[in-house]
Amino acid sequence: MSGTGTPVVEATGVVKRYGPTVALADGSLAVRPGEVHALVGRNGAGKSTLVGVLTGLVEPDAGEVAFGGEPAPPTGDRAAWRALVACVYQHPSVVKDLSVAENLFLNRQPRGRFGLVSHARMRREAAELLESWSVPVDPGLPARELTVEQRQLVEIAGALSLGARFVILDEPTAQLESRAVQRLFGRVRALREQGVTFLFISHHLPEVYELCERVTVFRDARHVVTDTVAALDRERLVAAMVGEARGLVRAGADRPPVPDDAEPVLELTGVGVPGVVGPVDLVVRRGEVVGVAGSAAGGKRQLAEALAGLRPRTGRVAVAGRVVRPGSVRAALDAGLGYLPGDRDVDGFVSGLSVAENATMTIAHRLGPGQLVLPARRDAEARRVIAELDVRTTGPHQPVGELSGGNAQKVAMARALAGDPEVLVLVQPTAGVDVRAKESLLGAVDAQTRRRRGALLVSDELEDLRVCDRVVVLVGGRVVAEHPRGWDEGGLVARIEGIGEDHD
Amino acid sequence: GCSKDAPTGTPPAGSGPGGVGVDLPRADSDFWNAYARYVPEKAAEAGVELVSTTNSQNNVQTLISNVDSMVTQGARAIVMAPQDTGAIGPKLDELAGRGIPVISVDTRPDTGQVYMVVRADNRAYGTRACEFLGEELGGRGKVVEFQGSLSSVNGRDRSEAFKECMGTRFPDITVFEEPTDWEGGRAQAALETRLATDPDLKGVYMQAGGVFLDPTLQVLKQRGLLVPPTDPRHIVIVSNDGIPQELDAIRKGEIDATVSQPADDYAGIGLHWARRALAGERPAPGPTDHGSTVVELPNGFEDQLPAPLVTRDNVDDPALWGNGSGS
Amino acid sequence: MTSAATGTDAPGDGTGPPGGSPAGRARPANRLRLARLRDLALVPPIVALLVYGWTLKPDLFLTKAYLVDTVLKYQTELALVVLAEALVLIVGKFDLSLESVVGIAPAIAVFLVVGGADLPGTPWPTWTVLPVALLIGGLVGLFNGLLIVRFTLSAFIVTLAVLIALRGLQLAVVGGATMSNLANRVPVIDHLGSLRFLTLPISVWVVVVCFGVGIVVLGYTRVGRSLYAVGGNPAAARAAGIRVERVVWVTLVVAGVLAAFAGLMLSARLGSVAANQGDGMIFTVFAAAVIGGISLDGGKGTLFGALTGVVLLGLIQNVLTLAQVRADQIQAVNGLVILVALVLARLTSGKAQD
Amino acid sequence: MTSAATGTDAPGDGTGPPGGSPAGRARPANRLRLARLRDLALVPPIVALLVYGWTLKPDLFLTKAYLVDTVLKYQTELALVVLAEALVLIVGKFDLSLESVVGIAPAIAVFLVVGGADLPGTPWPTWTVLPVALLIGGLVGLFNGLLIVRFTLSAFIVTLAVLIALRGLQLAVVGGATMSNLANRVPVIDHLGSLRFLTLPISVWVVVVCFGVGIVVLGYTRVGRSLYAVGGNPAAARAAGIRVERVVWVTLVVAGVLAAFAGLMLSARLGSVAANQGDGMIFTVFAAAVIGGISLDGGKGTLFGALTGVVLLGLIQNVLTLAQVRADQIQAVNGLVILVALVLARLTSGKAQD
Ligand SMILES: Nc1ncnc2c1ncn2[C@@H]1O[C@H](COP(=O)(O)OP(=O)(O)OP(=O)(O)O)[C@@H](O)[C@H]1O
Ligand SMILES: Nc1ncnc2c1ncn2[C@@H]1O[C@H](COP(=O)(O)OP(=O)(O)OP(=O)(O)O)[C@@H](O)[C@H]1O
Ligand SMILES: [Mg+2]
Ligand SMILES: [Mg+2]
Repeated sequence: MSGTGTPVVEATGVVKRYGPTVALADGSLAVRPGEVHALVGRNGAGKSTLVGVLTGLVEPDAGEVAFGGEPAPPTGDRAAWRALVACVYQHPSVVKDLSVAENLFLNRQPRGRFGLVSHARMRREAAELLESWSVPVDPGLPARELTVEQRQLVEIAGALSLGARFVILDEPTAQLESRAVQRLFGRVRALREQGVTFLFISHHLPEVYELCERVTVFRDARHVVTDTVAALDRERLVAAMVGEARGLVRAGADRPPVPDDAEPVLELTGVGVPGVVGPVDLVVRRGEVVGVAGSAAGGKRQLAEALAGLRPRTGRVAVAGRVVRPGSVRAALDAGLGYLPGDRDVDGFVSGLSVAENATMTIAHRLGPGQLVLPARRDAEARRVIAELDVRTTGPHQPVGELSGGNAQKVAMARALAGDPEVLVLVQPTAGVDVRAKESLLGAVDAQTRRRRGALLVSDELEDLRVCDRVVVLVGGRVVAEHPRGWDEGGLVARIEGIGEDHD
Repeated sequence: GCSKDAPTGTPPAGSGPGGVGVDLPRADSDFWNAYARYVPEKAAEAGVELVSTTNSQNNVQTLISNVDSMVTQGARAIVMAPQDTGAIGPKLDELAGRGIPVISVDTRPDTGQVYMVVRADNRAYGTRACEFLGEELGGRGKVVEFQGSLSSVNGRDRSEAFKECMGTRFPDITVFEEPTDWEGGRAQAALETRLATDPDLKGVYMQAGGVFLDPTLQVLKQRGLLVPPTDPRHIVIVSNDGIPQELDAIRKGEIDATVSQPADDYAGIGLHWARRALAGERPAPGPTDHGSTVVELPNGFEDQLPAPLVTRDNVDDPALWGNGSGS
Repeated sequence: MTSAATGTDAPGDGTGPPGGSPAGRARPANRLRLARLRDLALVPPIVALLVYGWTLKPDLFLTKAYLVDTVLKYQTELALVVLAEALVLIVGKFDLSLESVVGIAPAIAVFLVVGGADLPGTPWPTWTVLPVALLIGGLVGLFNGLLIVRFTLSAFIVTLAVLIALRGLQLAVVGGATMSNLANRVPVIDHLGSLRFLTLPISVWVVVVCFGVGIVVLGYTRVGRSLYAVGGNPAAARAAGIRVERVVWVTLVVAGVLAAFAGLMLSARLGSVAANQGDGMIFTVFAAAVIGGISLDGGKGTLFGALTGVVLLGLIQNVLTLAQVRADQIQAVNGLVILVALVLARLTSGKAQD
Repeated sequence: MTSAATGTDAPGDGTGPPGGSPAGRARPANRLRLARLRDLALVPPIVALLVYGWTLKPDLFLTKAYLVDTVLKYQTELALVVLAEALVLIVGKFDLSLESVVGIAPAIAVFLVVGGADLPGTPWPTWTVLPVALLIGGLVGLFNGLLIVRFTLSAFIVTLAVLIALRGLQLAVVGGATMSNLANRVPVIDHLGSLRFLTLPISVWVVVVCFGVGIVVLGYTRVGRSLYAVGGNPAAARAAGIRVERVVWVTLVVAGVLAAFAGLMLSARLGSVAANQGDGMIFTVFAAAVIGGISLDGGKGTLFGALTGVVLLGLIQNVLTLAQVRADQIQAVNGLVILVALVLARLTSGKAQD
């Protein structure tokens, strides 16, 4: 159904440097009218930079952008850009203290009498817009109170409501659960029927095959190939992204079975999070990865946060037999619990501090005698994890804020692993992470848990859950099902969506 | 519709002589604190009723609203010490229009009707300090002057008079003017710099003893310059205020002189005029019963108090307020 | 006004899809109450002060004449500068130099009019006082904007340096001597200082009008709303097509103009321009704005809240004077009362202040 | 120290759309150089001032005696308060009350020693001056921490209110009368004010030691690094097991103690405690810290940078005095020089200051 003829947007030879960094060396892309075009590439390949160029926020050092054959508007003319292209950016771009309604209509608030902004009308229109998107959010809420999912849906709804005929979605699905993803895809398809063109960026290759007609691959800041998805099977697509023919190893495919007599390393007895979860009983044994699935309202994330000591909880938690005092991160860490937060932009790292510093933040006490932290030791430790997790960085001294999303995620993972924990609690470990990085992250989880450790892996992504030895499903704060390794996708999804009372 | 601002608050009622409201200009200096202590004492002596005592903390806006508040509380005469002599004018005229006499202590308002100004001339302070220094130094040498805040009238008067006197009478004396904003620390740094660049410095005029005395002595002590007047390295120091610490320092020979600013007289004579004003008397130019002279101003009268120069010779004079029991 | 400014007002009817998640759908009524509460957080302490003042002077305190002429009239210039600072804070910046504008703008404008300057054409006609003062305020804002927006320097330090420089300049202009007796020499100043309209002083009307306009603009125009967006998340604002730099720049200029107007009003009330006019005012300005709910992080707070902050501080001063608190204790008590007001506001609104 | 600095020169804008954030795949050598540059940004203006001072007094200016006794000695208290404020700013908070601690801590401690108090046991032995002053500083920090950490009130406004209250308290304690002639009455004060060690005044040594310890602690210890983490992203710091509240609280207490020490040194130098000791100092403190590269947003800057800020301001003052700039112009020139230094620092480091 994708048309041919003049591309909706065409970028040729776009170059963008940031100081010594070349973010884009040769960014070229042509999107045909009416298609959904995928843009893939490893973390840091320059995708988001190109998005910046295509939306007029980044001025390229060289190269051209044309919309429908016409040269792009001047950088200053935001109105013209916004009429041409709508975008959901990779990083959250809501104003947290403004209401959802106002975020949806930022700088284009509906006006009423005397040309003044009509808040009533704005709320009404926002409610209609949100309803048409089935986003169950009160338009009067301040945006800071939204969950990640809600926030993203609001951003998507807002961007699409601008009426542009060309829409860019930069990793819209990275943090969405599967039903939300399906809703999004349904919406995209419907708009495509109406002739809207999409550029879709994702590290979820199955999504690319599901939704898109054509795909462009970037590697090392350059355009590598553009072709139809049919012509580029998964192997070749990955090879194009990674730059070598080696196929991907499926992490965890050959995990040995957990012996029945393996010692429990994490025991939950009657654990509850007031108002959200509980009571939950669960045991993770040494050498075992237990997945936790469930919808956003199921409480899986809150459970993980409570285990990490970030939320108050009830019940008994023991790590390797030692009872952990609730409500204290330090106690959890000291007991041997490594934690990877679910939203790296919030509490995953300190963006101004270096990779080394972030990666070793939980083990600062081991980096020197007494209270001292020896930079040499810290850097050595950091170099080790950079190599181990394949973090793409200039070195241990680069601030994490400068890393691409996926690489920042690896740093957060390094922090979780740093204390040599008995058990890992990981929330959405591969959100926004490229295919190779996902392999290395999941590979790390797999490798780290083969012998002594256990892991609790909280995720919406089936691919992540594949690594697990068993998966429990949390609905309404309770464990409703348990699937041993080799679960069948349909069954698990049915359970997650489950039983009609899934939402709230 | 529009109207011109009218006096507000209750007009003075005619019952009895009524009380006096006193506004203190600031609470952070030794001199004004001594003054504050003298006020109730002298009020009792003069037999006037104190309606209220407020403090305007060196802020003319606070002063104005304090005055409003005191009038509301029944003050029939006001004693104030407006540190901003320009800004108080309109308020004075308003008070005069309502028949409330104002005694201005220490400063002479630029405009606005006053019943009486009670002050020792700040220009005279500067001139006296200059004369003393000039004579002690024999008309030549280098002198540092610690000026107060440039936005303070009194400081400015002292600076101008000092400069004028030095320029006309002792042209061979070099004066380094150091603005200090009444901060001891800045005076110290300035003095230290001058002692380094001009080791032959012979004299210091500090415009406020309360602020500059200790810091100056500290520097001199550390540099070994705190020597008796007989020593050729001695630096002649003239201070201003007449607080007890200065008198002590004079006795010890650490400084040479100070111009005594009479805190007790400011309070006593200020309230004296307040009583006369309440009694309905009109002042007249000429000598007074307390050894001073009243002169007529365009906007009122001024009682010019003497400002004695205190040196080693008269430092033990019991008439000096700094030797009194008040502090 | 309240709901508009906080943006957290919710519709009373259930327009959302059926079965929305409870997390997202806090009950509208509650939310509404909370938003209003935050704006009205200072009302209880204000009422308490009014009652206390009334017990001190039952016959007098609660009369219009007293409240207007001894409380409000003295807060008008502060209110205007707080308005200016609130705008700057909401847009996510900082302006310390406003206190120096309060001094320098009327100083130069009056200087040009009453003579002493060597400039061609001086002394200028007296009517120029108003436009020249406002122009100077605007120019200072423009200069701040140049350094903050163009050179991307820290607003705090830029305006601190400008503050120091302008204070110095003012000393040089006024020459240490207060320019006085202006009411008789400059009619504009006389009018501004003493005219009344419907029994209220002009300056009170100026504040009412400025805050009224400010509340409408901030709450109900796109430009006004964009201040919140820029202060809250400049990147998102830019992506939404808001010209972030321009908004910041214009806000700084408007703030300068407002501060200049405040300075002129102050000079009019005092009938003079002192060498230290405005000196030390900025602490009070920040105290009023922040107590009134304006966040230093940008993007938060309402002008109405800021106004309650001004009224609260004014009342505290007045009541402490009335209560004859000793001069050397009045400041300590003042600070304590501010702390208590703060804790009260915190308890009432039930939210962390930031 | 380099590594400390490297960790802190991020653009700090990780959340905007991609266009908003600068990137780095920079070579390590470059990064290192950049980090150093940022720390050394004030060296060119400092050198310029030294050269200018030397041209004014070629025989004198660059001698050790001159630099130590007329420049550095007068910056020691400022330096200590800047150190305190830098710690607070790095941990992401704000402390205005430090300037009042500079006054109140020595005021109370001296008051208890030289008598006048009605407390049992007074006058206390003179050696108590030092511990009591430091204790008072710590208590003020503790109280600030209570309101900021426990009640989650805004640090700016809490410390502003505490500042006002303490200034008032100081007036009440000192009673307006300067406590004077201390050098002869309190040996501790005399020693602090006049002893020398290896030809340098004790106060200079105190600053050297405090900064030395501070640089080591901030750069190379767990606690020190956690200050940056807490200031940079408290949520992430908490998730990494750092006790955020405790770190903030301890920092506030340490800052109070440092400010109290600075106050005692100031009293020692002046030989007295004035009723307004410390008054107005906080502006200079912030100017020095921010010019020196400490960010008001938290998590950024080094103590070495802050120290260069102090030295720069001290040199400006001194050189202006030497150059005999006219009294009414000295302030204006001062502000201008600060602005120029700022722009220079900006150009040298090549990055937006924030
Ligand atoms: N504002 C910036 N300043 C400096 N470097 C930048 C900036 N933005 C991007 N870069 C650099 O440009 C390169 C490309 O970044 P870009 O964001 O386009 O990658 P990406 O393909 O979107 O990666 P990911 O999949 O991780 O989101 C990266 O190396 C990044 O470090
Ligand atoms: N502020 C910055 N400063 C320096 N480099 C940056 C900055 N932001 C991003 N980069 C670089 O740009 C590259 C891409 O960053 P970006 O976050 O856009 O990646 P992305 O394509 O969205 O990746 P992911 O899929 O991991 O989220 C990274 O290599 C990163 O190092
Ligand atoms: Mg990207
Ligand atoms: Mg990404």
